[in-house]
Amino acid sequence: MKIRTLGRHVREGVKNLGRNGWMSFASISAVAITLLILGVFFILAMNVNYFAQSVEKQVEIRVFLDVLATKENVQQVEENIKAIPKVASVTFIPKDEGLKQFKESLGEKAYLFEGLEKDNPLPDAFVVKTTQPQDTSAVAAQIKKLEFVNNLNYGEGTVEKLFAVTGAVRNVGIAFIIGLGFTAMFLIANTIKLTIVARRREIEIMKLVGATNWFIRWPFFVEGLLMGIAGALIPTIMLAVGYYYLLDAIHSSFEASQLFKLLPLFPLVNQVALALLAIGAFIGIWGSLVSVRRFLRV
Amino acid sequence: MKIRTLGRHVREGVKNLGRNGWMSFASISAVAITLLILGVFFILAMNVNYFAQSVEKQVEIRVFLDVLATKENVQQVEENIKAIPKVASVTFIPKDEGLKQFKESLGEKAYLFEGLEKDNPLPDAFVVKTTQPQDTSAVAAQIKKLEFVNNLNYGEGTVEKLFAVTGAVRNVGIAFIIGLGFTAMFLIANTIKLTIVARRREIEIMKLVGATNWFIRWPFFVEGLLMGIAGALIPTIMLAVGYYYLLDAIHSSFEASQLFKLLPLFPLVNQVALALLAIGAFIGIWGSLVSVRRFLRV
Amino acid sequence: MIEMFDVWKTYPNGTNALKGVNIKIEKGEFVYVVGPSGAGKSTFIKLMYREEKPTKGQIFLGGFNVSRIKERQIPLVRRSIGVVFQDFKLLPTLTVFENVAFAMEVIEANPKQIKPRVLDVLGLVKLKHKAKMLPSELSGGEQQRVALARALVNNPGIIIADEPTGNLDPETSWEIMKLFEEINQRGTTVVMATHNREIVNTMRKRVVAIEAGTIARDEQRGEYGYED
Amino acid sequence: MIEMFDVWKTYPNGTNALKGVNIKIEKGEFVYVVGPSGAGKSTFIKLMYREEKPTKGQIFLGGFNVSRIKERQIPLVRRSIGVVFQDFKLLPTLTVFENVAFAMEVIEANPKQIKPRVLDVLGLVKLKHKAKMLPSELSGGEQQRVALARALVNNPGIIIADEPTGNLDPETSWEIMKLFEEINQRGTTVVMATHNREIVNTMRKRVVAIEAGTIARDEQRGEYGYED
Ligand SMILES: Nc1ncnc2c1ncn2[C@@H]1O[C@H](COP(=O)(O)OP(=O)(O)OP(=O)(O)O)[C@@H](O)[C@H]1O
Ligand SMILES: Nc1ncnc2c1ncn2[C@@H]1O[C@H](COP(=O)(O)OP(=O)(O)OP(=O)(O)O)[C@@H](O)[C@H]1O
Ligand SMILES: [Mg+2]
Ligand SMILES: [Mg+2]
Repeated sequence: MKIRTLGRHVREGVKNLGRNGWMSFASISAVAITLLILGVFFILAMNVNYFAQSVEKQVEIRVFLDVLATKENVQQVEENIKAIPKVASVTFIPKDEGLKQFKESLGEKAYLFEGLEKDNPLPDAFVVKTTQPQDTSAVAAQIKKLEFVNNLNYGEGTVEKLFAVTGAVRNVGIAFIIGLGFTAMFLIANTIKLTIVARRREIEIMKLVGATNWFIRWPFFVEGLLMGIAGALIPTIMLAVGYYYLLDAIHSSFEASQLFKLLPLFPLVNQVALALLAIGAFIGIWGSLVSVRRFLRV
Repeated sequence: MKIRTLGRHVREGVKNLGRNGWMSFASISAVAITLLILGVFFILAMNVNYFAQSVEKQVEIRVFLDVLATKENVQQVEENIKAIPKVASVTFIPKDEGLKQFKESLGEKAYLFEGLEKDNPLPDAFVVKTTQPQDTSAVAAQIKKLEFVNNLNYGEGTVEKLFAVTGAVRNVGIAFIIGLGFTAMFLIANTIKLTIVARRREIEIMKLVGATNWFIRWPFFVEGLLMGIAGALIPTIMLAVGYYYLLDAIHSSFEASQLFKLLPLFPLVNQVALALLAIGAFIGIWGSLVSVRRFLRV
Repeated sequence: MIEMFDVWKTYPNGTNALKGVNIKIEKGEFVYVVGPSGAGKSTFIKLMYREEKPTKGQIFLGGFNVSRIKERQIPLVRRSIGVVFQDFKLLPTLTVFENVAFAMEVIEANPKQIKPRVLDVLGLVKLKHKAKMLPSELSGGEQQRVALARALVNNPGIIIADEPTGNLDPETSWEIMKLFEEINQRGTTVVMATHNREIVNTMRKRVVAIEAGTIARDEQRGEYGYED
Repeated sequence: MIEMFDVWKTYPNGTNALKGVNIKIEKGEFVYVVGPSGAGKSTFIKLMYREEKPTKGQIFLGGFNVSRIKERQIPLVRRSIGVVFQDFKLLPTLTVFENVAFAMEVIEANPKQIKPRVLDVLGLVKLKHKAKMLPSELSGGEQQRVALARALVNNPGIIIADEPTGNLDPETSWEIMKLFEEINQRGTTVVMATHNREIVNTMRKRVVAIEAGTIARDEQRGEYGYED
């Protein structure tokens, strides 16, 4: 193919969008709507994942020390804990601080334990965080073996449940996004096919006039690419603007901003834009080429 | 129109599905895929709502009585509480039972309060449930005013947050379902339009041969209806079978069945079937009629 | 039967296809419409069955004022006319039989009468053996004859044919012309655009010559004219 | 130039369109293909540019064995032929100019030469003034002339025309025929299916008569035949 022919194909692809105006419009809007749905769920899934992560990050191990442990012993324990792989941070909680925190956690019921300060039953403690929340129980088992560690608490049972739930939510989310991605692809390819079937006669005529398969394919390729990109740009812009205003609305209300911690605009919007444009362009091209092929056997 | 002509139109509509075989197939599968997505999210939303409800149902008011209250006083308080509108149930918790429950709620930390049984600091209490979880704080305020009620606890602050979250989740779910419903409608109508645009020449010819608008519309009406119904039946069956196996899988694993409490197969499947068939049939008809209209002006 | 008063037709793209046409065609007449390519013959014909609307002027056909008619009444006009279109206009997904039967279904004819009548007419155009084929499986001339059969099937009072022999060999053309003559003898008005000099000069009828959008000649028992 | 050896064509629906055709057409010949409607003329022609594949037999055209050719080479065969299709086959979304230019773009002609050449050819068929219109805005005869212009534009070595004057008035038909004659005189092979007795009998050339799928007659400087 000569270079100038490539130019002709690009021009022709662009013109065809106009020549089949109504069809192009129908196709592009179908692509846009489909990708909009995909984008919304992509953003939703990313935020659910973010939320699950932030919940998981709250998991910590509370290590209660022997009441008889001396200052040196305590330091020794701290170093021992730090030496365990996958431990991210170790914070010392003196027993007075521990009681305060405990009463805070009881909320209104705290008054029931008013007199406890005089004879604090709590020992000194460490709060340990792991690099990966999922490592918690493994690390806890190792800490338990250390000297001067009397007891520890990381919500055994509850934490495993939590990870089961967040893991399941994540898997369901991924399954949904993949499923949606495929159905979106199917719907887009299907729409493009329908517009091309309506032009089967034209493809046949072109072949009868002596056009090679590639000569026919190229403008459809360009057309499909443009439809895909146009159909992806619309929802990308809508999602970016919509998400911006959503964040804005949430941040402007103190209550809502406490309840819903959402991902910031960037890089989320970039990721969405990339995903949608890639899918749009790919399916636009693929859909046209595959459908054209059916009618090239003339 | 004569009755026998109606028969002709129905026959013709059915035949047209075959005559435009490939197009019908493309249309029906697009309808099916779109409604499948809608159905999946419908089921998801119903289950999320169900989960939110079950969490909300756990909200209860714990009413602590004055330590000095006599048996008669206690009975009096119970009757007074029962007299408050929107109270669903009142359960008496003697102080020993109360301490047991409290220690259970502490889990591993319970050992810190070993000696407490000897000198139980807890008073007798009532657990009050309201008919609507959202009424909790209003009811609580009324109970607080009663005689011999020393204090009460229903997670003030937390409960309001919970309702804000479940409310938000519910609203987002409804918004999603409505949004998805409309986009599904748009996509289906769009696909049907594309198949009909490909037949615009035929519609023009029919008009030139002397057919009235309704004579042309009827077979399209039947065709649209059949496409819509066929396109709705496929996802309905897929969802029913899929959900059945999902429930089965969850019930067969003890862990999963503890974590995920899903709605039973019925009446959920019936609701989904009804919704999808209604949408499919309605949009099938509407999509064809609207698209045909564009080409009737000949 | 058919009357036009100062009829003008300008297409949306600006082409002036007809410029002030006046004509009166009586019931039972047989009229050839002749003229060079692009003169306006098809436009003249399309105005009668309201495929096109005149830009100016009045057209009467049967009892209808075709130029002022209500949308709802257009099908009634079209049913009173049998049209053979220049480009056939067969329904591509229907068989030959179904295409012809369609014209009868449109007027809600008794279903029992449809089958024998359609086969009858297909016999007249010698296509009974192709009844079950699709238009795409026919030769050009065969398609043209199906279009003719469809125009005849309802025994309309007026037959309008746009070059009904353009794709036919002379022998078949003559058979078709004899068919037209026969139908005309039974009282049907026939308006036929044609380029076939042989037919026009042999089977003498009224000749309306259209040139550049105006009626240049209108003769009873006329000739094709335009000798080279 | 074109040779067929025992060529049979049975369509998928069972129609036997050609039954053992043998023919040899030399370079620079002018051949009329005549015969009744449905005889197999279009099929005969479609086999040459490979719109249809023969069921049996060999076809040679230029240097190609058209009946055994590879998929990839079909465009090459078609480019060496200019075809006027019986149903025109114009691209509906392209203007007259673009339709004709398309045939030149296909062979990747120099873009600078396309415009003057297309306007030239449109001039030959007297349609320069309709260059910017869509096929749907043309009369039947005008569409046919666009199809002709497209077939001529690349100066192919062979012109195959399926009833190129079917929708044209006698005068325009004669102009077109003179064009064919001229092109033929310059060495182009012309194969033309036609129903036009006047033309065949006046402009005497080789006549191949096809009847019911076989060559019934093959005469140099022949007549149309089939007197009625
Ligand atoms: N739909 C249309 N839009 C614009 N112009 C048109 C349209 N149809 C026809 N014309 C133009 O109107 C003029 C008359 O066309 P018409 O089809 O009536 O010619 P005709 O006499 O039937 O020719 P032919 O013998 O070639 O069929 C021509 O110049 C043609 O180009
Ligand atoms: N695609 C097809 N499928 C099946 N049968 C066909 C097809 N095309 C043509 N035929 C049949 O083959 C026979 C020859 O057709 P062909 O088109 O070659 O005739 P023709 O000589 O060109 O006739 P005409 O003068 O009417 O154009 C006819 O009986 C026709 O019905
Ligand atoms: Mg015409
Ligand atoms: Mg033919």
